[in-house]
Amino acid sequence: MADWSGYLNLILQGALVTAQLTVYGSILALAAAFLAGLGRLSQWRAIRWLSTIYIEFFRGTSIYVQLFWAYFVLPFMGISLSPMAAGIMALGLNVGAYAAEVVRGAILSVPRDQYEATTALNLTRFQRMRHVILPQALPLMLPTFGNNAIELLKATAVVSLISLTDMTFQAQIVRAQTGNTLIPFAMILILYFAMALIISASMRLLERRMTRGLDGVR
Amino acid sequence: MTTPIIRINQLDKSFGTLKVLDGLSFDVMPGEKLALIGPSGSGKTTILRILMTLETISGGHIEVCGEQLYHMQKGGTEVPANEAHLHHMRRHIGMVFQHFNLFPHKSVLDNVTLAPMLTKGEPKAKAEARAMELLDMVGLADKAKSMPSQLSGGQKQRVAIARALALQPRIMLFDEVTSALDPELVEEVLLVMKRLAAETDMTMLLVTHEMGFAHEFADRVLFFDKGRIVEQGPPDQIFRNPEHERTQTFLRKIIAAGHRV
Amino acid sequence: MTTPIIRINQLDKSFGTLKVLDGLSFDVMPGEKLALIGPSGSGKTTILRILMTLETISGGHIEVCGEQLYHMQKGGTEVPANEAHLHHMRRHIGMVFQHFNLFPHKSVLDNVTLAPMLTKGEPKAKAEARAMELLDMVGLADKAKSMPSQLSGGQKQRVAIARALALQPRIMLFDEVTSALDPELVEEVLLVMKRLAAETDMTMLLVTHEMGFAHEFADRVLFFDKGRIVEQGPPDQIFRNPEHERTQTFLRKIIAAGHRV
Amino acid sequence: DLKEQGFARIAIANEPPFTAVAADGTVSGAAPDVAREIFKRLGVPEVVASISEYGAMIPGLQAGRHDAITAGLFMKPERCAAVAYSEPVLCDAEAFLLPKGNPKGFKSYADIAANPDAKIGAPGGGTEEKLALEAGVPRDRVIVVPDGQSGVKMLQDGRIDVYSLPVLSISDLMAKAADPNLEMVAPVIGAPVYCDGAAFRTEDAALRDAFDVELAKMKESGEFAAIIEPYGFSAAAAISTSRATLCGE
Amino acid sequence: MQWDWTFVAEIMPTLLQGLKLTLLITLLSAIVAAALGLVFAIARRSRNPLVARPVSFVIEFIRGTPLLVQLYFIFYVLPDVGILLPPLVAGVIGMGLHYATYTAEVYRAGIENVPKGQWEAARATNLTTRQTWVHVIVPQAVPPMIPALANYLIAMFKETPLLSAITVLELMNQAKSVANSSYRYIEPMTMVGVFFLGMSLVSVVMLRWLEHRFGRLGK
Ligand SMILES: Nc1ncnc2c1ncn2[C@@H]1O[C@H](COP(=O)(O)OP(=O)(O)OP(=O)(O)O)[C@@H](O)[C@H]1O
Ligand SMILES: Nc1ncnc2c1ncn2[C@@H]1O[C@H](COP(=O)(O)OP(=O)(O)OP(=O)(O)O)[C@@H](O)[C@H]1O
Ligand SMILES: [Mg+2]
Ligand SMILES: [Mg+2]
Repeated sequence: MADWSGYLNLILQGALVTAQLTVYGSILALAAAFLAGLGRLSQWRAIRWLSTIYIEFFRGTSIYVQLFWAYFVLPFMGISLSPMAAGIMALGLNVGAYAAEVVRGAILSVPRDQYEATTALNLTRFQRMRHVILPQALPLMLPTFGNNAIELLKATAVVSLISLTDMTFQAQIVRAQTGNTLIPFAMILILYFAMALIISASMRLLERRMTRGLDGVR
Repeated sequence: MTTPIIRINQLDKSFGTLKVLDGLSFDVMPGEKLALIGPSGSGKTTILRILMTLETISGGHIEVCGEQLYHMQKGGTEVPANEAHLHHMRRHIGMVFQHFNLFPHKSVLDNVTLAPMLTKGEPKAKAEARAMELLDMVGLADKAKSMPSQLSGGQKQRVAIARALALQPRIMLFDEVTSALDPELVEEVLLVMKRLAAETDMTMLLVTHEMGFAHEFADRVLFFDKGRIVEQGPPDQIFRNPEHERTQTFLRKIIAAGHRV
Repeated sequence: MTTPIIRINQLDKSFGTLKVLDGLSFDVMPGEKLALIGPSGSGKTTILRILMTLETISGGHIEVCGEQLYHMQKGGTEVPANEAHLHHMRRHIGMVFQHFNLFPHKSVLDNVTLAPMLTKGEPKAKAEARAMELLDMVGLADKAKSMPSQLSGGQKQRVAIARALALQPRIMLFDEVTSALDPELVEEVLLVMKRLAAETDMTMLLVTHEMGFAHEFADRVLFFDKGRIVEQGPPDQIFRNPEHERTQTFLRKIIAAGHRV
Repeated sequence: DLKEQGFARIAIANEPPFTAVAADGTVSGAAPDVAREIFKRLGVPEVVASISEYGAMIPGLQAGRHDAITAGLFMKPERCAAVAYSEPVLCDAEAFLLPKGNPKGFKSYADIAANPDAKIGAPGGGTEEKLALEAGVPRDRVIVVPDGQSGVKMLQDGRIDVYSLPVLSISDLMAKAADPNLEMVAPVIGAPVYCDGAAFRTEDAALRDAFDVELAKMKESGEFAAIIEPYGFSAAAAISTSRATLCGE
Repeated sequence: MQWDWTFVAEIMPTLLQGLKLTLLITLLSAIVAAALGLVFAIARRSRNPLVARPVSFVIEFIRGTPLLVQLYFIFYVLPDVGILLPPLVAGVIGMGLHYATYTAEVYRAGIENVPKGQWEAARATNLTTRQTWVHVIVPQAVPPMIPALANYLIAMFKETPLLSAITVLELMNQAKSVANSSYRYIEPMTMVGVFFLGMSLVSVVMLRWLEHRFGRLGK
């Protein structure tokens, strides 16, 4: 019979890769989201356009196609990324494009009243953003950011298609080596779910900390 | 004779095709307390918002403290004011809103000190000392550390007044500052405003539906309808002896609805 | 002697740890017009909502039209009412809300006919004929085809009254039905309610901050504070000669805020 | 430059016994073992194997993702044009995996084409897919199966009637499935015996030539047979043919 | 490697074939997701904890795990318990179920956006729970959410490539198959990207129209 402890260990190694992809991808996504989200609200048209093009391109094409491009086509342009880097880039930029809209939406949903109050108090645009709007918009973004991070986690399963040894890929190998389908797939389902729970729990924690004493904002 | 602190001259304002202010002209003297009354939609809020530069204007001129508000000189010709000019002019003006618009993520004290520290670069200690004085004046010194969500409506509105005063504007605008409050809480805000009116020589413009308060508070009452001034004069004249028919019906309805004038 | 149509006995209501109604007891006679007044947070709305079964109760008993409201008999013992029992009891009661709560996706006429058609299975023609009568009574027959969004606040509230009447309840509850209206629009709604009070023998419970109106409208006034009845009696007594100190301060503040009593 | 790098990146498939991944994650199997040994002799101490789909191997090689493919990617004239093959390494015939007793009597790809209800499963971009299509099986009856286990499962579930892979792959799958209701038909009639070779970028012909030299030495010394025969492959088959024949040069 | 236009022309019919299948699957999955999502949303609000709890858990579990793995499960594991679904059906069920957990959230937002006063008015006019849902809540909750729902339609379209794992020859799989037999990746993959981008540009126009027609999300 197959050496199950060894194979399960293999899946755990894959889980580590999945976790790495999720963490680094999320960091890239967060940076991209704030750049592009604030960019779309910029007073300079060129920046608005650039942000819009980035967002629409990455939301418009499938994460799938983006991965294949990053992995198979970019090398022809002289950019050869390691599978890990290609995976992080495609996942981060893809999810970042969605999260950019979250940033923009949260900023726009701070009531107009608050903008008017800052005008009446004669704050500059930058002061308004820094001291009044962002502190109120951030707690609004967090729940959706949590969802975005879970989306990213799930999308990492797709990188098995560019032969990055993540959890799903390892499960496929274990399946090929042992001939058993149920055990490896059930195991990774549980692992994915556990990771998703960790993400949403930490987001809730963060949200609670940020909105402390802020009940009744809306 | 002193010169007016606000001069409004042939002011037009349209929203799309809707003409909200129509060739409006009036002056306000330094220290004057003005009440703006009139039916819903007559443009009272719009005038205050224009003075606070929260809107743009469609035509006409406004002069505040001797300078154009929405225009400036550039190479000898008059051009629309840019953000820097508006920023410069807004020093003179403060506003209190119907829904308070406090910053919900900042404590009461921080609400009051934020603008002086950011716009005037006041050191924290000085801004806080002054804020405490103001909070004391509105009777809320003990709430300095509270968050706005922990206050009642009347308390929030008093904080909003303190916040606007912290910048020491020469002109204060009040837009229906009590109409979002429970009736029992109205009094505490009106008390603060009466004291303010009596103790300072600030110029004040007040929009209200509280006719009794307008009567006590104002030196002069302007009655608006459809973006124009229908009638103006001292409160006794407007409330006891309105000349114009529109003013008479308006006051009659308000009284029928249970308000004292 | 007739029996009360509503009997409230030792009613308790808490939200979490906050005790909102505290051993409250009072009866209402058929046809009686009752005004509930008192400071904000004293529990006036909560009573109406409990009578409308929009809340649950924490203790005590309520009897409406001779039957228990929140309890029923099952196998000889008293058990909490189930949804079917509540549905059965709600036939007797109608409520008009502060913010109208019209169904925005239905025309004025459909707002009024929806419940009779669904809950009583009335045929469309009959329900519409009756709805038109009611709309005529509130002066809005010409608006039957309008959508709620096309109406003014006063008109919306009158539709809401017609909608509640369409089910022909024996008891009507009104919760601050004018406080969300522009002062100019208050009168039209009060007029409708005065006619209603005069023309029908419906039992009415009214929560209001319009002391002048409460005075004219009510047979009896209950003054609430902190979930208890502090004082009750005919309007002349309560408004002109309040016994209790809490009532006196409350009325003084309301008057100071510019309201007529 | 591979020497400087210290390792060679090879593409392998997830298909025992061409490749095997042990429980501790180490890659073995006939193809990687041969490649590892030869690269060592060429002064490249290590190989880094990455598992890839068959269809993605040649594009990956061309995109510089791999330095060589050692995966049981059989030599065929079109492929020979796209990459530079070494001399043959692993040879195998084609086989069918089908239900016990071969109820529909499939012996060749043409038999499948002739039965209008029959569905054949094959790996995407693999030789078997091509053979089936060439034998006249319509596209919608050639099911692209992602991997061997999926193929066995689909056959067991009756989604396909026959699953085609090289003989050794099928026997490995059968051993793991341990399902008495399955049977292998091998070799498939009319299907040629194929051999793979290590595949290099066409620009890297020099590397390929060096690889060939070492491969020939190993074949002669018997070390070659010692590596591949435990996996079930025949060294004689590889030695008896040549690239020139297989590529139709 | 050079871009080859004649090759593009040659593979176009195959790719269009795949596109057709992709659109069909998207549409069918969308119908499943839209209907099932509403059921989820309402069931989750049920006052009966024996309904609400398990439904919540199922929703959370499906949302927290990758569609790819779920598809493997439906296609390769379910037959062991006697449920054998054709690839297309398995794909539609997998995608529909997965996205129903998203549309359930959208519906939930829509339902929560219906002011509390509407529930109370329905009670005050003595409507039953069912009548309240049918005549008052759903008609107000769903239309404002149509743009958000349409967004998921587009997302679904972009996730169809996953179905290659369960042998559905949709657009991406067709492109890979073309690439496999010709050893050219750039043209088919780029064309797939162009198709996706084209569809998403079309859908941006469609969304603008929907937003204009039904109002913005949550407003
Ligand atoms: N941003 C806007 N866009 C379009 N129309 C507007 C806008 N702001 C105000 N209006 C319209 O301008 C008119 C005047 O509004 P304004 O708020 O000044 O009236 P008001 O006198 O303050 O009334 P109220 O007593 O109800 O506050 C109204 O008809 C109003 O609908
Ligand atoms: N759903 C709820 N959850 C928690 N507390 C509540 C809830 N509804 C009401 N309360 C509290 O119950 C108390 C009584 O509220 P109620 O609305 O009955 O007062 P009211 O007399 O109608 O006041 P108002 O004049 O402001 O309408 C208040 O302190 C209120 O904060
Ligand atoms: Mg106004
Ligand atoms: Mg109330």
